[in-house]
Amino acid sequence: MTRQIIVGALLLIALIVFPLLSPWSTVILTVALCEGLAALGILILLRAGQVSFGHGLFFAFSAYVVAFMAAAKFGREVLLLVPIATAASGLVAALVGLFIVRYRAIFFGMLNLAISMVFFSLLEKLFSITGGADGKRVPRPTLAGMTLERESFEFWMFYITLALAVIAALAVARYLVSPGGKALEAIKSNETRLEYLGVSSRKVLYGAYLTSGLLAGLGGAIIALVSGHVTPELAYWVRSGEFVFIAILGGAGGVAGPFLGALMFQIIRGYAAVYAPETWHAVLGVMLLVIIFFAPAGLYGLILGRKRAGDAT
Amino acid sequence: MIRRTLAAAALAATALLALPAAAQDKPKELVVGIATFLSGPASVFGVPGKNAADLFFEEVNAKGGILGVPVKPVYVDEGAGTNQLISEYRRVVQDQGAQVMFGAISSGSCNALAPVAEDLKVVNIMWDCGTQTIFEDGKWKYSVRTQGHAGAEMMATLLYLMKVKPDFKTIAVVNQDYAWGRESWALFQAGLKALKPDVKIVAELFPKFGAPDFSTEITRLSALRPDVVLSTSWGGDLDTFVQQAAARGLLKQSTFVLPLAESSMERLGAVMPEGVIVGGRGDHYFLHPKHKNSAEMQSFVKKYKEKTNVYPIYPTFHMNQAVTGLVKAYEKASAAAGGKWPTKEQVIAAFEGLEFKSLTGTITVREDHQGLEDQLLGTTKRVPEYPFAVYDNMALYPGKLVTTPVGQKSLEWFAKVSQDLVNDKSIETFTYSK
Amino acid sequence: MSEVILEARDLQLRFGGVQAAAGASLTVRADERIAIIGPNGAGKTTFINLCTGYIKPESGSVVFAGRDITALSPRAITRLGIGRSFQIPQLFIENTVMENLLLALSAREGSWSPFLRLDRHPKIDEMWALLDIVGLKQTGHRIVRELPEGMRKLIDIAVALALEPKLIFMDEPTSGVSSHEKFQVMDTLTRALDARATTAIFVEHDMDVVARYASRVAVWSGGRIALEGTPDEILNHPEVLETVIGVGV
Amino acid sequence: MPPEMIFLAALDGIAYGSLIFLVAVGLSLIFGVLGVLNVAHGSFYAIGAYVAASAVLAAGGMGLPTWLAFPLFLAAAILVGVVIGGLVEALLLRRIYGKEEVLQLLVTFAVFMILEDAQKVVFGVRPLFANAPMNWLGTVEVFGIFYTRYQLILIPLVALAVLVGLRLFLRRTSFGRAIVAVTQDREAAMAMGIDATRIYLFTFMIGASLAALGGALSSATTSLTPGIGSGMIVLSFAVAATAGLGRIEGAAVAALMIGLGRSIAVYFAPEFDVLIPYLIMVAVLLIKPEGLFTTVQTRKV
Repeated sequence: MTRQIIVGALLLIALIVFPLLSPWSTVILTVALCEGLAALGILILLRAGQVSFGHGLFFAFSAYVVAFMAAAKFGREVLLLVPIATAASGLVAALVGLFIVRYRAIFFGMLNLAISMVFFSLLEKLFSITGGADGKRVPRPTLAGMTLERESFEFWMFYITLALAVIAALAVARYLVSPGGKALEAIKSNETRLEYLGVSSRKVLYGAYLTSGLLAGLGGAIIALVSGHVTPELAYWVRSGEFVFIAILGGAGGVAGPFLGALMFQIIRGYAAVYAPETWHAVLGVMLLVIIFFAPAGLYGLILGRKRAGDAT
Repeated sequence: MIRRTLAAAALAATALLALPAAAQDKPKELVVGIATFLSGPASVFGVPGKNAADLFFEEVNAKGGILGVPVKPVYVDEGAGTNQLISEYRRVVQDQGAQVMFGAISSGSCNALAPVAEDLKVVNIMWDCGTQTIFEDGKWKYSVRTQGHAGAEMMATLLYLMKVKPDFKTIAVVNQDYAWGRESWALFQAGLKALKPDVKIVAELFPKFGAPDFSTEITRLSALRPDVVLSTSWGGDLDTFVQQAAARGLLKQSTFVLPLAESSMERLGAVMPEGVIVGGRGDHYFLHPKHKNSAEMQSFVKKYKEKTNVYPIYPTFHMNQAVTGLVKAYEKASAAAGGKWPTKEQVIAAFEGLEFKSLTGTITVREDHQGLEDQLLGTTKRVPEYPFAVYDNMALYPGKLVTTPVGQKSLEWFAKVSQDLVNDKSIETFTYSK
Repeated sequence: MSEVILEARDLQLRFGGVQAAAGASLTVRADERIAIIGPNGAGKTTFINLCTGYIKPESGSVVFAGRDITALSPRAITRLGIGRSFQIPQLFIENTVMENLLLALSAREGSWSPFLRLDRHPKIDEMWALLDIVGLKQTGHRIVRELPEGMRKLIDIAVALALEPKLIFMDEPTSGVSSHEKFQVMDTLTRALDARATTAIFVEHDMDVVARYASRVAVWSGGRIALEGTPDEILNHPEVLETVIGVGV
Repeated sequence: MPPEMIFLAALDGIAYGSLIFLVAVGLSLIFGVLGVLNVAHGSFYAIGAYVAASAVLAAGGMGLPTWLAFPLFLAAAILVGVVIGGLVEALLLRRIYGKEEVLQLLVTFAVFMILEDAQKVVFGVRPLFANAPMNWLGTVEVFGIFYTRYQLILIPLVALAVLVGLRLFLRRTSFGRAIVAVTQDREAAMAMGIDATRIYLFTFMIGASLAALGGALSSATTSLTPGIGSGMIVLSFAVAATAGLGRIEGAAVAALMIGLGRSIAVYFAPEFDVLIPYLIMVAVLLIKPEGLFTTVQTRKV
């Protein structure tokens, strides 16, 4: 337990300090935090033994909500856009979750994928509304009423995102040790017994799904703001696969894992983009194999010295 | 704790922001970041673009670089997705210190990168993207385009079709389902309505980008028998479409208008029949009737072929224009600044009104940062010298003639295009010769 | 005589060409401890599965405390007050023993607040007490996966008891327990059941256990009850000796 | 829309559905036996296509007769399936059976990322096609419309042959029956002395070969570009999941549904043709959560 807190705190301090030393990194770090938030959502589902290859749906949905609102006359304010867009993704998760919690394992993963691909296709098809494959520009909104230049906007967005990520991570950590969170592990290990406790595994999973949708939505809303552009690619299945990748890379053992994974992912991708611009996918693929075969508990597990995912709770 | 840290961070950031811009001494090297597709279907343009850039920068450096400063190209993969592209773009500027960026191929990327370039205050050359809206709907101080736009391309295509096949009655369109496919059709359609209001549009098909199969579309077109089939598709999509259409006799049945076919001609080889209207997003063609025998062209085609085993296609010419334009702008800016290394703002200012020779003609960058580029169209012909079709019955449209005037919007300009343009005196015509 | 708590009437079910239930009927009163005996494949576990909603009969009905539960889900039936343990223990094997019990406790109490830590449940002491009754207090912090089968069987029962059911089905509660410990285990279980006034129905192979702890015995054969009666009557019945216990054993 | 147009649309749909079937049935077979959903399946399709196209182009360059393309397709498919498929199974997948499903999925996801780039490095990014086999077979005229014999007759025939061949193989040969036994009850099959390691390896090779065969056949009709695999994988997921994972005949029906649905959509609602596979999948799974052709099994307690 204490080691986890130390890991989390060190990560946090590094994140607080790094942008001050290297201003160009703020956006990349913010992007990493956003992906970390989505991967945190994946982590929750992983606790229940479920994997979604479609969380790009929630990520992209809130990003487009931000894009549409920021382009419209109203809602050009970060403090308004982020909660509204996140809630919108939560609403979608609430709807999709109604039937998706009936499915398990491969079907759970594939249905998520199918639904996100429907959304992806719609974003591409409805050219006149969504801008098609080229996406939509997101004009920079005000932050707490202030119109900021790029650099200070990015600067503040990073720290806001960091604060939100810390809050989200702590809340999720709390949720995972609550009866509902522990019941998720029960879904993974024995759903029959859960039913024979009189507990609806669907309800338990629904709560988790909703939370994970909200987290992905939060990440998507912020990424739309900092990159200033949204494209359907945010909903593509490979992107959703990356969230799972990040969750496993970081390790599903603790809430700091996804953020550790997301940072690592950005670092690898950054280096690969410089040194192997034509084969950076392969570099990531090899990295993923190495993690799965030699450190299944992910980076987080490596740091904590644990061998198996799920040992740390 | 967090609050105090934030306060400290804010102070530090303000300190960073307050740093004065570095004095404009000659740098050791000029880093040029190039956004191009290195993965995904559009790498059929991106990789030739990169290969050409390597060649051109080698040449520039062999001559001592720009104003004596060697140039170092750095590549960014556009295929990684827009959001990733934006952060890579920033990294190249902020971390690797690029002073000039080439961004990009896709119009979507250009739209996304233009505001980023403004924010970063970096010279951004839109080296290949075509959307006309970028300078018509927005003002971008730091971005320029060293080639024509979709409006000029579609106008020239329309004029050429009106010239060689004035009496067609029905048309169908099969475009890729993304901004380029949609926008190019909107423009073409607007002009068509003005020039030939009685033409019937029998089908508007927008198959998915990267579709592997057009059988159903071809069946539909075979049944509808339109006089003209327009497709602004490119790359693998165009190859597949032409191949499947040719196999099923559709190319004989309708006149095909393929404004981007120049980039597919060599690959399509014997599949491409005679009589298809083709273009190459500008006047780019390695067999350009006026420039094919110039020393520069011959040397480029030879070097490019040695390096890649194929003939150069239009993105390589666009890359040439971007590199040449950059060199000329730096020279012009430096001359204006009394021989000193120019600031980015001076370079941008030098671009306005800049005129320079490309491999296939002359490019003029207008005051709105839009390039004027001639447009070459032709009809395919099979000749013994090449195992693929070549242009015949060519028409060269001056950039000024077919480009929407400054301050006007292309869609509106197309809607009032007049018949006179079809046979304007400034249009040169050529037939194929060895 | 106390009131009837469970009544299964003429349950029928075929699967895979086997008549798993062929008119199975049983009436259970609140103060009873019923042992179900019979050869393998007689339909004993199927009967439990039918009564707890795991599978649905083709015809027949199950009435619990005056309510028809035939079509209800295991979840709904559990909530009405029927608990069960399994032939193969069904536990959350990656969790600790205490977490298994606490989840049952949370289910019973409906305590699902995300602000509550499971391991700080206000009624955790009750669970420690329960664990003590089944003699497994020392295993509370162990991960279930690491425990031997016999202990898991008891934990499985403890989890069912944590729900405080009115009626509990136990599928071979002593099957993983060494023979010299069986009586001890059954003694503690019986104490726990008595303390909660829980009705119990258990499948059992050990006739000594049946003789000592059952108030009534039902002999299963071919998907239905072939015989029922007091342990004395049944265990001395010649037919039972032959089919269930095996002559000469 | 006149009725003959529906008929014509159906012809396109059958050709398209047949191709998807070839890829999806391999995915389904692998899942049925190994219990692994192979995300890299689309890469086998793509590599099969590239190898076949390169082989056909090379053969054409040497002046060999065009009909040789057809045995070359088969050879390319088997080569890709056995070599690459075999390596993936033996070196990677074999080490994670019995681990969490998520990890198995991710291993194949990693393989997908690596193969995507490998394919780019080996075959380049230039669109590649080898249409000689398609043109060699010529066209047929139906209601005044020309169809290539290749798409209208050959591909559906190959799909049919694969369907019938797989059925016979699984039911009539001892190896096939061993595969079925593993599909139905892994533990029981192993208890009966079936060598699961060998079954897994061969099944994976067969599945990968089928995907590669689909790719090989498509190489004559379509341009090969980077990324063709990632589109195909989602489509074959949709088919396999609609049918019920592991169902071979079901995959044929689902592939046909998706093929027909798509081509009819091109006529009635061209805006929605890309949505058809997903909509069919979601609709089917809403009604039958385990897929059209799967019966629900309960866990023994």
